[in-house]
Amino acid sequence: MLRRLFPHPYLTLTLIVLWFLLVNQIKVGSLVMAVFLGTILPHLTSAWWPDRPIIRRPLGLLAYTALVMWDVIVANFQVARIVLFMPKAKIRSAWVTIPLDLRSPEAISLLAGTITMTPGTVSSDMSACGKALLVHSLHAPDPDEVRDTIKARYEARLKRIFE
Amino acid sequence: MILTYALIFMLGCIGLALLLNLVRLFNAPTITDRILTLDTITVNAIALVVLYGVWSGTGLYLEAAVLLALTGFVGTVAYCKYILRGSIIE
Amino acid sequence: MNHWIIAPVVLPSLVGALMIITMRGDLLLQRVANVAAILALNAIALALLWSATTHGPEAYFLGDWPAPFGIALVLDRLSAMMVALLAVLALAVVLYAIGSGWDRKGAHFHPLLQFLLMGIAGAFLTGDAFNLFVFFEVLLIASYGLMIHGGGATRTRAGIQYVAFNLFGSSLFLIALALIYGVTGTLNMADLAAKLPDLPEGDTALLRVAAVMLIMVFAIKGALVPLQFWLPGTYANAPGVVAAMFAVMTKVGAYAALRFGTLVFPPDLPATGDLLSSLILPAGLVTLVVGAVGVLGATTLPRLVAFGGIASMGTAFVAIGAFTPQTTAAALYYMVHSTLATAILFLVADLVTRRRTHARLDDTAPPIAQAGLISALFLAGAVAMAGMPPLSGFIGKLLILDAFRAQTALVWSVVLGSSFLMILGYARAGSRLFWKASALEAQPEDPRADGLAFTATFGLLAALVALTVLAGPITDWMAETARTLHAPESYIAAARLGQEG
Amino acid sequence: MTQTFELAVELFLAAILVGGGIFALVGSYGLLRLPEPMQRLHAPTKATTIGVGAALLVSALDMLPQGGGISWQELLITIFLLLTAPITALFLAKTLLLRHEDPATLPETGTGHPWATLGEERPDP
Amino acid sequence: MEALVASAIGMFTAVGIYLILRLRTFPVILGLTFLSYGVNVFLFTAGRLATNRAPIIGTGEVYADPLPQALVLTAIVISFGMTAVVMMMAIGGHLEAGHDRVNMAAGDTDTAEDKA
Amino acid sequence: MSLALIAALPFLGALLPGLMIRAGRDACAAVTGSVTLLALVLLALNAPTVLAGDVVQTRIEWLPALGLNATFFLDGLGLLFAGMILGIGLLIIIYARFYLAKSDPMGQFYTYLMLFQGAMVGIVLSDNILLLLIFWELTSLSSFLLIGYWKHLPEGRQGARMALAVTGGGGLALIAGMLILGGIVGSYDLTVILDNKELIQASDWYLPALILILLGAFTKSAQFPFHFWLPHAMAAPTPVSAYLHSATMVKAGLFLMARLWPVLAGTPEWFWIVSTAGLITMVMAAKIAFFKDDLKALLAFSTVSHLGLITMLLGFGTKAAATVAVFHIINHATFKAALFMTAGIVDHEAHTRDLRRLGGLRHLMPITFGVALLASLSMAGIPPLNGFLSKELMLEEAAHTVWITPWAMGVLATIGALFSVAYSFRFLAHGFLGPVRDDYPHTPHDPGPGLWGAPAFLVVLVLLIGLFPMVTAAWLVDAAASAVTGEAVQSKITHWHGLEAAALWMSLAAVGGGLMALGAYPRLRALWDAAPRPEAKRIFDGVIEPLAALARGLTGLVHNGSFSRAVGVAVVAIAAASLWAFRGGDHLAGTRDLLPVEPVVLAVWFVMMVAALAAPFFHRDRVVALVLIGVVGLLIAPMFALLSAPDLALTQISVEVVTILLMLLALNFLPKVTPVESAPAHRLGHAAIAGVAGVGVGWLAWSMMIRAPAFDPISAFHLAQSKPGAGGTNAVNTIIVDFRGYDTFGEIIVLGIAALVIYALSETVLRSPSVTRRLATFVPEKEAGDRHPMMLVVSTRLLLPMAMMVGVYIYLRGHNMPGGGFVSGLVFAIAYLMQYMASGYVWSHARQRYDHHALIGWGVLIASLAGVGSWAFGAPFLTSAFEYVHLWPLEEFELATAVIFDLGVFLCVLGAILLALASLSRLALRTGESANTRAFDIDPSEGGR
Ligand code: NA
Ligand code: NA
Repeated sequence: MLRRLFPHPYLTLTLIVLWFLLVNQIKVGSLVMAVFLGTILPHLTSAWWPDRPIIRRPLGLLAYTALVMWDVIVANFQVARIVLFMPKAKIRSAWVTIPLDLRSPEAISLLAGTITMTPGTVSSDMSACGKALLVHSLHAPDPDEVRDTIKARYEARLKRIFE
Repeated sequence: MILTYALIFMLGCIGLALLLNLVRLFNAPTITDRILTLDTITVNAIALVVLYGVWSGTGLYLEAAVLLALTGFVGTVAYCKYILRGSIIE
Repeated sequence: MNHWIIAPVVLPSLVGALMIITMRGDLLLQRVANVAAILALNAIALALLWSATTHGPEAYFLGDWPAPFGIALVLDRLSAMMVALLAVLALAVVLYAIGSGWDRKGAHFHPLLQFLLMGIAGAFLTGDAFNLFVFFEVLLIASYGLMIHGGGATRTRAGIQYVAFNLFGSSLFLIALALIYGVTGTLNMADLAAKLPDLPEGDTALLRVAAVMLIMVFAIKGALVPLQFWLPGTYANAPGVVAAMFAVMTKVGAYAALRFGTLVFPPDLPATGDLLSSLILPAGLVTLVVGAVGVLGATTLPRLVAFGGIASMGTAFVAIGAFTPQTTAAALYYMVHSTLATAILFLVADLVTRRRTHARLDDTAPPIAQAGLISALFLAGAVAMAGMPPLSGFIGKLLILDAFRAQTALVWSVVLGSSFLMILGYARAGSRLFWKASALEAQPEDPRADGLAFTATFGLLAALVALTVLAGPITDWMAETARTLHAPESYIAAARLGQEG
Repeated sequence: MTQTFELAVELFLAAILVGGGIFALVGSYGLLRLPEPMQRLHAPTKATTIGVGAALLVSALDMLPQGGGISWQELLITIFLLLTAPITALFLAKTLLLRHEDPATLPETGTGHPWATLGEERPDP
Repeated sequence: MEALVASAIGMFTAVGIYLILRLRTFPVILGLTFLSYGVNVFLFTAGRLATNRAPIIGTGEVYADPLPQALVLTAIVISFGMTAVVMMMAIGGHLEAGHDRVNMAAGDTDTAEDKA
Repeated sequence: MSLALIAALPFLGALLPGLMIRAGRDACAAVTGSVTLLALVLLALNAPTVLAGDVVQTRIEWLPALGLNATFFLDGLGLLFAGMILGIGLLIIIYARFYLAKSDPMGQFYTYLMLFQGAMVGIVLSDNILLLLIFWELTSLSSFLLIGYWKHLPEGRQGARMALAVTGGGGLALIAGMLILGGIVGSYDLTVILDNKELIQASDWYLPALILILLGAFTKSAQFPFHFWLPHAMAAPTPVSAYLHSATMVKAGLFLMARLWPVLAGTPEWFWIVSTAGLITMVMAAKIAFFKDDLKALLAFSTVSHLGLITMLLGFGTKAAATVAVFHIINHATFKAALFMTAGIVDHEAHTRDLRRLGGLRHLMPITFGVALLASLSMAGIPPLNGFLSKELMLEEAAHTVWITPWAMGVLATIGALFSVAYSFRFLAHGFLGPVRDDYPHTPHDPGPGLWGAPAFLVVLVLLIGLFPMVTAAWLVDAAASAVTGEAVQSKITHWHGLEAAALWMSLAAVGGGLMALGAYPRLRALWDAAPRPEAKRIFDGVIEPLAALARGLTGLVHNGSFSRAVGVAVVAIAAASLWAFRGGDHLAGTRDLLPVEPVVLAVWFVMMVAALAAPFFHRDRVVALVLIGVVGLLIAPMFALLSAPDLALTQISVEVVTILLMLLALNFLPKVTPVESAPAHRLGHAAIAGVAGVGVGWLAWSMMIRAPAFDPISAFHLAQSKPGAGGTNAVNTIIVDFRGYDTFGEIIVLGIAALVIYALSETVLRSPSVTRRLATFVPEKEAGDRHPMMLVVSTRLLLPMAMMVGVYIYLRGHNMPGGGFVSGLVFAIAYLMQYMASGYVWSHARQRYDHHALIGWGVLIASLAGVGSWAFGAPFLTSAFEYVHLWPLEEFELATAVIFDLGVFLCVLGAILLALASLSRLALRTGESANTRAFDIDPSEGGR
């Protein structure tokens, strides 16, 4: 019953929070609306999200987000440096294959997104079996290091959160 | 006051960035570069709208930024999908 | 407030919407609904005609906002007449479409027809310049759908030209409206009429440009030279029954030109003066010639009829362009006549082409089934279009010639010379279609009954006959209508500018 | 709110704006400067996003010095951008892979399957 | 600012017309889109230009003219619908005829390529 | 009333043959004949009054404002003609019954004949010249049908068209002439006009009117130089020729000249034009007739000649001459109708009308010969037959008329008479005399009385009038001539005018000369054949065919199907007219303070301008063109935002992306590049046109912006009433959903219809076999291996509800803040599009719960009902209401009916866009692509978890 009412409870929660962000005010009316939309919209769209993803550690997700945010800001400066000052000839771009241990589509997507948002790397493709990511690194004198960092810093955490 | 100058600075940066985008738009070596430039222009436009909101002291233009973010994404994906598959909805 | 004024707009929109929601898969139901709705439209139109005749102009304030701030519809004799004409034509068209099975050849014929009616009626009734644009668009987009109804390479490609050219025209319309609002700050036509005499000197140039552009827009709709290029391809390639319905669409352009030329930019307005007539009148004459030459030179039957339509628009615009009560009265009569006559000929062309393998005139095809009836209809239609007696075309022509005592030589020689070309053209076409064919071996072909289609065509012919026989009272009525058009005080008063409620 | 706080906030916001402006510029400059198509992909998808992020942050907080509250809608926009930028980059990269990259320069997937973009279409079972 | 807007209107119009004068459907449709940009902005300028005076009651003392804005909204929507239709017709024409030429042969009969 | 009935009877009768033909040919003819007889009887009842010198009138108001009324009058002239038309008509009906073959559709024939008869009767009875015009043109029309009756004969069709062209064209001139005449007098009533001779002849418009009217009369009566059509009209069945070309139609021109004789004749212009034309026609046609081998052609040219004779007499302008003209009209009708019928009998029996193949018929068909003999002797002017009487009178008048020189007229008239004698005798000699031949196509015999009865009756008249003119004809001539001349005429017709009469000698010369000419026929014929002469048909064809070809060429040249031509011409015309209009008015200097420009705005402007300008240069690569248009469209949005139009910015952004998606979808089915097809000069010209348009429109915008509006804009009301009156603080939104909600109502319907049209077209296209073939061979370019990348699908799962939420937000706040149902609908649509893009059409659509059509329908319905609902409160369509509601524990909120209307907008927009895109996507399915059953292609969790 509850499952039918809230096909994606995390989505419902997210939407409620987002509604408050959107209306930018805390009122009873807003809450009523937020709950209403949080209930109705996942329903409306659940047909296109047939399976419910498993999140084992929701709080870990928050911590992961904070980590990524930090990485984003810090690493942006590195990219800025490369773009602005590094001589073109010295830029060592490289393709890196990231073999995946993750299996959940949501987790892999999150990993790929993380890779892209952390500067210097872009997730560019996935293997036709879904078990490897192709990452392009802007400046990677040592491609293996890139792969190891990603697997250790991000994938491992995501694995804990999702699987 | 200082905020105003900073605002002008950033607006100037965005303006300059747009001009750089324009250059890239025309000497783009690949179609991907053109799409990428369009995407960049969209993002710069979002910044512009947001900053204009700050400048004018109203929040009237934030929805425009929301929509730009949403539609910029959809548009860019559609262009790419076209390059990748020909049919964007298949 | 007389809610019936908006009925010609609301009724089709409701019926059209209901057709989409509930009758999408059921052609029979759509047919019944469409005929019923059009019958109702006829009744409403008749009532409105009666009301406009007995009570004079009456406004309908949408949303209860006073003019000029909201949108007002204005029912006057002219708008009532045009709506009635529309309703009559629509009835014939829908019956023909059902009888000939045209409505089966593609999706959504019936709702599109309803929306077309809505658009045209809205354009006739509105008293607001921008709203006129909106309803132009409604009628246009419905017409796009109807034009390409049934598909096929040539029709679709002709449709592209039609749509693209009209989009160009819509852009022009918007520029003109922008100028009008930008200069005057209002969009209500009665309000414009009230304000424009006081327009400051320094703004007249822009207003004149706006007036010219508006007229050009209407000229596109009315296929006035040099904006007529779209018409032959469009009408000749549209399904015959749709082309017949389109006969009234060109009149929307004529109507609008008449409305604006008498209400908003009357000849005595200092800013514009005789601007409109010095454009429309010569253009009308050239249009007439172009149409007549086209009739003589047409290579296919539908194109022949289409050029006949152009010629008739030329004639109508000649009469409209003079902007005197007498010429306007003649124009009104001629507009009604030519709508019916053009429609008849398009239906006849359809009756013919559906029975032949091709529509070319230079290439004889075997005799068609029911040639007798069809050739009689063709004769009647051609007689009407060429302005020969005894049908109303002749009366219309006489009225126009009689009204043009001032510019006799030019107008008369163009009108009569064009008639000559058209007589030649129709005679050639008719003799090739119906006489020459009889020299060939008749093909064993199933005689098509088409009862309803014939009924519809003959119905239109009957309307034409009525227009002829009752020419006296009708022209009296039209003379009075023309008088009120040229003395628009009652129209402006009906708009109750600035008065609440 | 004290004067100092206001000034501090203003200074902070000004710094954010200056930094954001520079990042925005860097993104567009990188798009112009970097020689290889894949390299160019890096600059704008991220640097420019940071620039917008800065603008959004300022917009969210700019009422603080005047005693206003925080505007939260900007956070929503940021979330939108964070959600969408990787997808944009992915698709752009895929177009480059398909059209401009020499498959020989790509590493193996290590799974025995090709990269999805370059592989054969897999018929749906 | 007025000069910028006016020149932009002029540019959109000119580009639009030039593209409309091309011989294939696609550029013609692009041209119509450009033309509608120009025209929509033109209509917008009928209310004259103003910055930071959005016609939201309560956000200021003086407001920009809201009426042309409303009219432009209508115009944008309509031109969108029209563009969609003509686009579909362009596809239909191309698929049926095998080419995407705009011009028809004199007399509206299909050109030789159509038959092929 | 009875006059109107006489005119109407034939028309009513025209309806009967079609109905009666099923009862048989006899019944059909009988009914037709009875109607004619009835009309004749009615006419006869009126005759005593007319002969007593009175005029019978009937008046029915038809179009009094124009002066066109169904007024009829009967005087002597009318009586004469009406009698002739109905009388000979009756004979023709009888004759035709026996003449027409079984295979000829007789009902049709009688219908046409009665139409024609009615038109003729109408002409001669009209008391209104506009009414006369109507009948006049009707004769052209109905004769067109009659001449072309044998549709399978090309000569029939061509002859009919020639006749219509000439007489119809003349009719048009007549219209102008009559209108001028009416204009001079101030009335179109004939009786009034006939009373205004001085007024008319003093008018400056007299000569134009005269020429135009004579053009009508001459063409109808086949006068030089319009004589050429008549012989070609002989392709008609002989009854038609007998009727139209002896007694009736061709006489309509004469009738008209006679009718207007009192007011038009008597001036030098009249004399010179009319008598000259008549004289030339008489002589020339008589000469031609002499050399014609076809019996009917001979008779036709003879008819032309006699018409010329009568015309000439009318042209003299004297009372005496006019009287003779009237007399000859009667005589000609009798003998010529008889002769035509005779020719028809010969044709019917011998299956040829060629004089070279005839001869000797006297022995084979004595009755026919007898009829022919009397009639042709009368035609030759041999005493005592009626033709002789009028010819003598004619010659006498001619002898006394001064035309260039005192004797010229007399000499030429005699020459005419000479040829008349010659061809009449040739008709007899070559047709009937001589030995019986054995090579007739068909051996002829006298037919039954059904065929010879009618001509025999006429010949009896020929004889009787000839013998007893004063008893049989003078009263009618007097009555008619009195009507023509407007004075009482008392004619004295005798056979002998004395030796001093010039006519006697002229006649003798004519007869002698005629016989000599016949004797010298072979030699004259050789001369004739050797002489080059213009062939009328070739000249006519030489004029009309090139005219038609020219028309075809011109039309093809002007309407050549070129779209760019159409637009180019339109742009130039609009620009020129606008410039002209602008220069005709005043535009004073600016009155407004202009806005300053910030550098960043300049940068945005620059990017926008350059991107737009680039489009013409880069447009051949269509994707690039789309990117450019994307840039321009995108940058317009911040410009709207900057210029205080947040609603426009929102709309522009969302419409733009949907447009781009649509175009990308479309481009998939279109060529990817535009080839170079126009020459550089062409492109330069187009650029010039475009440049003019751009500069013009830009200049207009500038001119408008620098000046304040001349009057206070009505939007002041909207701003003032937005909150108190419409219940919303967003004035743009209150205008859209309330003040001008009716516009929006139309607008959403446009959008809805657009989707319906797209759907209908996709249906049609999909059904087309050629399209199916083409789509099946659709080979895309190099393609990526995955269609639905997982990451896109996953992020869409989050973004879809988020976007919808934004859509709801924008919808709800629209009344007070930027937004509203329209943008909201677009946002929802974009959200769905995202879903469609991510997982494909089939997969996503299968999970779509709402039918797109229904969404549109409901949208329109809700918007309509929101409008109609106000009727319940007695308020007009779309009247809104709003109320602030306080509902614990909620804060106070507003309920507005405008929101319901906006819901209609929302649904319609959403449904329209989805339906349009679904239609396009269905095309893609036909390219042979398979449908996916899963949301994304690569599922790493497969077998992994
Ligand atoms: Na609107
Ligand atoms: Na647009």
